[in-house]
Amino acid sequence: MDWGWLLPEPVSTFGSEIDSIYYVILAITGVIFVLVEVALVVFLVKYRHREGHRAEYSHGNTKLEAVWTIVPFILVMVIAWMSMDVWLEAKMVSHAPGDALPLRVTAKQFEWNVTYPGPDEKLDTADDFVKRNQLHLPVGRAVRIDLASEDVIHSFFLPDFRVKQDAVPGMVIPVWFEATAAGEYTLGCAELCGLGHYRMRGSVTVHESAAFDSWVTEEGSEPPAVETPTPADTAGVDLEAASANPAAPEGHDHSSHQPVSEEERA
Amino acid sequence: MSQTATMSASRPMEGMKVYNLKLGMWVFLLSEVMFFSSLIGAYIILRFAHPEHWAEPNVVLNVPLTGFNTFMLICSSVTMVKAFAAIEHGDQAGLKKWLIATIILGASFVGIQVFEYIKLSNEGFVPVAARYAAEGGPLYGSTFYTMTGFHGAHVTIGVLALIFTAIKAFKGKYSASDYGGVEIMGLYWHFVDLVWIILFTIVYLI
Amino acid sequence: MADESVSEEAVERKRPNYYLVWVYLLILTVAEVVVAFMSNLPETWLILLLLFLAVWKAALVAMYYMHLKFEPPRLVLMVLAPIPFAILITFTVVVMEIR
Amino acid sequence: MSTMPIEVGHPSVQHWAEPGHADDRSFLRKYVFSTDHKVIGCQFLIFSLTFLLIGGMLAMLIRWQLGWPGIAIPGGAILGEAKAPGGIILPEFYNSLVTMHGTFMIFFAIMPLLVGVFGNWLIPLHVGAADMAFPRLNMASFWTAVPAGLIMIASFFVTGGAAAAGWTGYAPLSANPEYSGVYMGQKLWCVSLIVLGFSSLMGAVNYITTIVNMRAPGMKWMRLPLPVWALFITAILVLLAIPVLTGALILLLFDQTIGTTFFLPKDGGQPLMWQHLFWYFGHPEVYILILPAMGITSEVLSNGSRKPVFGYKFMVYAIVAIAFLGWVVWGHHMFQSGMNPLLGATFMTSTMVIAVPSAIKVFNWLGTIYRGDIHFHTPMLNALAFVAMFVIGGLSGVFMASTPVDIYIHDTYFIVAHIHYVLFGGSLFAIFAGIYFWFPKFFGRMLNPTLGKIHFALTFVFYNLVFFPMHNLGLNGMMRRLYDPNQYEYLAQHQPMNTFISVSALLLGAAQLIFMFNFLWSLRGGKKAPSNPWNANSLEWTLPSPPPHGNFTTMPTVYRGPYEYSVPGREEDYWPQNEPPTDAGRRTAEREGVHA
Ligand code: HEA
Ligand code: HEA
Ligand code: CUA
Ligand SMILES: [Cu+2]
Repeated sequence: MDWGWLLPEPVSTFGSEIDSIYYVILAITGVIFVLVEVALVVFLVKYRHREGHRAEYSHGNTKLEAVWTIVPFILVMVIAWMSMDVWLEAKMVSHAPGDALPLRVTAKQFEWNVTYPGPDEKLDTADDFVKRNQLHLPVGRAVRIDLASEDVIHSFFLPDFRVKQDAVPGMVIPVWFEATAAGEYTLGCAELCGLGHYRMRGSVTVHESAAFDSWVTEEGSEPPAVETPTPADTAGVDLEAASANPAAPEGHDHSSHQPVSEEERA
Repeated sequence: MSQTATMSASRPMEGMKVYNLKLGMWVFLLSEVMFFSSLIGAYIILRFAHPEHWAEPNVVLNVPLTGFNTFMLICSSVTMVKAFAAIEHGDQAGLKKWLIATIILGASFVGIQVFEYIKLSNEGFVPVAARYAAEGGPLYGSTFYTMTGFHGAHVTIGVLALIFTAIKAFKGKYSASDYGGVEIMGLYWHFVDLVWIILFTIVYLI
Repeated sequence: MADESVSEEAVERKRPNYYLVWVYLLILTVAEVVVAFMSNLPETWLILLLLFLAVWKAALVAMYYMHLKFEPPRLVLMVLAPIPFAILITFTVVVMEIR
Repeated sequence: MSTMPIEVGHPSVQHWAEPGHADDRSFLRKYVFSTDHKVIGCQFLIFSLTFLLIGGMLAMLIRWQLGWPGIAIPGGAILGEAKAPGGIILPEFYNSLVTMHGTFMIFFAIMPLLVGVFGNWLIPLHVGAADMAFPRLNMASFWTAVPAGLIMIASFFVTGGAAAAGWTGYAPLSANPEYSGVYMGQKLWCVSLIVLGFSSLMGAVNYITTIVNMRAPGMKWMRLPLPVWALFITAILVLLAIPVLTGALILLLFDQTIGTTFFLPKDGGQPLMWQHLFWYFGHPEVYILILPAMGITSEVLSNGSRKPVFGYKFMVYAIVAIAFLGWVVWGHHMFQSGMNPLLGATFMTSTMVIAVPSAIKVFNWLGTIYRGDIHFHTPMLNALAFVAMFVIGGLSGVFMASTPVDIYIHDTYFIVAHIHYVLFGGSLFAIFAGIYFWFPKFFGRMLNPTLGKIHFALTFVFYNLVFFPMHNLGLNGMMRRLYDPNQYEYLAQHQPMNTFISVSALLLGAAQLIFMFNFLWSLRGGKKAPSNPWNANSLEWTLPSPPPHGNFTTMPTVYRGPYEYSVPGREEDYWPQNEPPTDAGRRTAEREGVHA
């Protein structure tokens, strides 16, 4: 069982900055927490009722009030001030490098459709191709994602990259980040979006840049733009869904008007 | 905060310096302000986001008709306040007269609004997106009916309350020393008028 | 805050000329319609002007028909207090639009 | 005796019960359709404890699914095929469970407990009034809440099940049944909350009028017991926040029923508009859920440590500050919603500032027990737990207030931990404190102190075992409202922790049975309560337990603040607010500069 308060290893450029703020806050609040709770316990023991002992008659102390108004104020302002830059860097695409790779991610119950620009690195051109629940990225190069949703609100969550952004129907929200380490990671949905919310997840593969280019060329070359999920994918989903819940099919029936859940079951 | 000051205190604290009923009504009206604000807020958000859904004033909506309706509601405010002025000086006859007048004016406001609704919906101006057929877009219809509808509901409730007040008036329940019922009725009624003044402007004229 | 020396008996309350207020309201209403249709102001100014007229009318009703003008100041204060919140929620649009 | 010295127009008379006047109301008038604020308070108590119980049971189901995913609940088959075939919870039912758990707990348990119960019990007695300003409105308020509750419960039994879009009911999921598979349930959810809104509104109007206009002679604002101050500010929040929710719910209801598109992007609707309207209400709401709890805590801490509340004035200012700052922070729930990042930054700053008045309160509580003469009676224990736990919940709030950190922990179990540290560790502990403290006054019997202490100890321990690890789960990236974490490899490894939490949760739930037993048994079997079991100062303790209909036989006069404990020169360590100062008393008072 993991009682740790450390965050998992970050693998994006601003990931570590976010974490450092987290650790600062952890330190500040940790100290405050200990001080308050210790004081509480000490007082309880020290001033517990004893015969003949009488409480001090006091209505307060304005100096103290001033102190514990100002000190916390300064502390929180420091926290806010530190957070500001990192926040804007992480959320404003204007901070994304110019050469960022454009992608389009469209969420729908209960899947992530990723549109890749293909070799020409331009979206909405002939060589674009779409993959379902698979996000492939080059390492060391920023990606700029146009995030959209077809039905309800989903949330594009990449834990290891410290990226989270709701995908809102009717809006196209820009998201950017830069992977710093090749490997396999997870893409999850963090906003309740219906009965399949819990299994609306995809895989993230960060390639070395050369490997990524070759992956793009080979994927781009094969005809069917919208490709059917790889066996691994669906198998994964169904087995686990089933194991989690044998009765799922019946259960899902009355909501089978949902194109996606049919597809999931197919 | 000296001892003696409090020792001499034999009466309740002053509070708001107005009697409970009136204070209560005012407090209630404040929450009504927030309710209509939320609807108006939604309206403004949607209109800013999709101006193309709205038609020019007086193209879909019939401003002259509603203008006349506004006129009647304002008149009903005068009659209401006259009813209050009457009982404030113990004039029972005046109270009854002016209450009846207010009821008639209020009722006809509702009547005209119903007529307007029927007319508009026949012209395809409906709250339902799927069946919206008039100029502009569905948001125009749905916001219009929501806002005017809830105001209309308030007027209707007001008329019923007025009838109730009138009955009490005819039973001679009010007097120069006990006119609270009439006064808070008035407060509610004027508030409804006030809301309409705002709605008329932003829904019909802007 | 509360001072104890307030007399029991009713304070005789001043009343406005209700008909005069009525006339005011009608004039303003007509003015609104005229402005809305017969003026060629730029849109924003038109809207601002109309809103101003509307608020003016509302204020008249509140002050004279609802007698706020003659109520104890503390009641007036209480009534005005939530207006900022009302404006805040009414103009969440600002919140939503600047992006 | 008129409470309206200034103005004629309406003789709003308070009826002071004449001495020895026999209460000749029929049973129905006395206990069912009573207009007596004390009875209505008790009705609200039964009402909301029932919903607390239901909400707790739903929580147990949630925990079962998370602790043992896909394992049949023993005897769970009774839930029916559509919800849990063979006792195995379905995803759609899980979503309903979470939604209804949140809804019940927030709207039908904690809110009525704090506002409905303590508002009714305490306000008239604390300000020295015969009853509420509008007793009949008060009765209506309760009898409007009941149908709301019944509608909400009924929604479990309609086809498609209960609402499943989270207690925040985010559109479009909540707006279009096609998306959620919930048809009637979501509509009933809206209707029920709209109806409940009216109930709260009537309450608020009553509270504000009563507190402003009906304070007994000498009960100056700065002599009001802190629970009354808290309830006053809370009532203002209710008054101004609830109508916004009502407005939003009505628009949502139209989207669901007649086919408008306020929140549906096709035909121009704005999904984010729901979030703005909801949270504009929602954040004041969470302070509605904590301020009265803070008031109760101050009262009990001061009594338990036989010491005046430290910095009374600042406590009051802090309450006001929290309430009013609460209006300008709603965006902190929407940092990741696609709202303009620059706004996020603004909302972060305003949110951070709220830590300051909260700090004032926490430190003043510490100041109150400092150099006190602390008696660990059951109410005191729970009040102390409030302080200890609220600090944790509050501090975790600061993590989320920091926008970059929130990117990672938003919609994870870190939030769930926060929710429960402030709402259970905060509000609920204070509520327990309040119930243990005032139960004797209103039921005329003491709750059993031994059972009380056992209940406290078990609750405190298991509560922390349940909710503290949720921080860690959140930091490992476990999302909220997740039917089966094992879907994610990186979460599957934390299953042992989830199972551990679930075991603790079941024990926590079981521990509540002690309270339930103590409560129900003491109603008849508890030992008779004296009029002032805790040697407290405020006016209600000068009356017999339970106080007669009409409370005071003559209007009381108040000479001092409610927290004059351990005043030097008095043999008792308490000083009732309405006890006329003896000459000796007054002399010492002047010498010691007592703020009488
Ligand atoms: C009783 C209810 C209650 C209370 C009192 C609070 C109090 C606070 N809450 Fe909480 N909150 C909720 C109930 C509550 N909250 C709920 C239910 C949700 C989830 C809604 C949902 O379902 O999505 C939520 C969610 C929530 C979010 C959104 C998280 C997300 O979804 O991403 C945020 C973000 O800022 C937040 C912040 C805060 C802050 C800063 C406070 C502050 O008021 C806390 C202030 C207190 C302290 C800071 C501790 C005491 C102070 C000191 C010891 C002094 C020293 C401290 C410092 C110097 C830092 N809360
Ligand atoms: C005050 C509010 C409150 C309280 C007390 C609780 C109590 C509990 N809650 Fe929670 N919870 C919320 C408010 C609350 N909750 C909210 C707002 C959410 C978010 C919902 C959403 O995401 O939409 C949430 C979500 C939530 C989740 C997250 C679900 C998810 O995201 O997937 C979980 C998971 O473990 C959980 C568990 C529990 C548990 C185990 C308890 C236990 O403490 C329960 C223990 C049992 C009781 C407290 C009942 C005791 C009964 C009595 C004492 C009455 C006695 C009766 C008489 C005397 C007649 N709750
Ligand atoms: Cu998509 Cu949750
Ligand atoms: Cu909040």
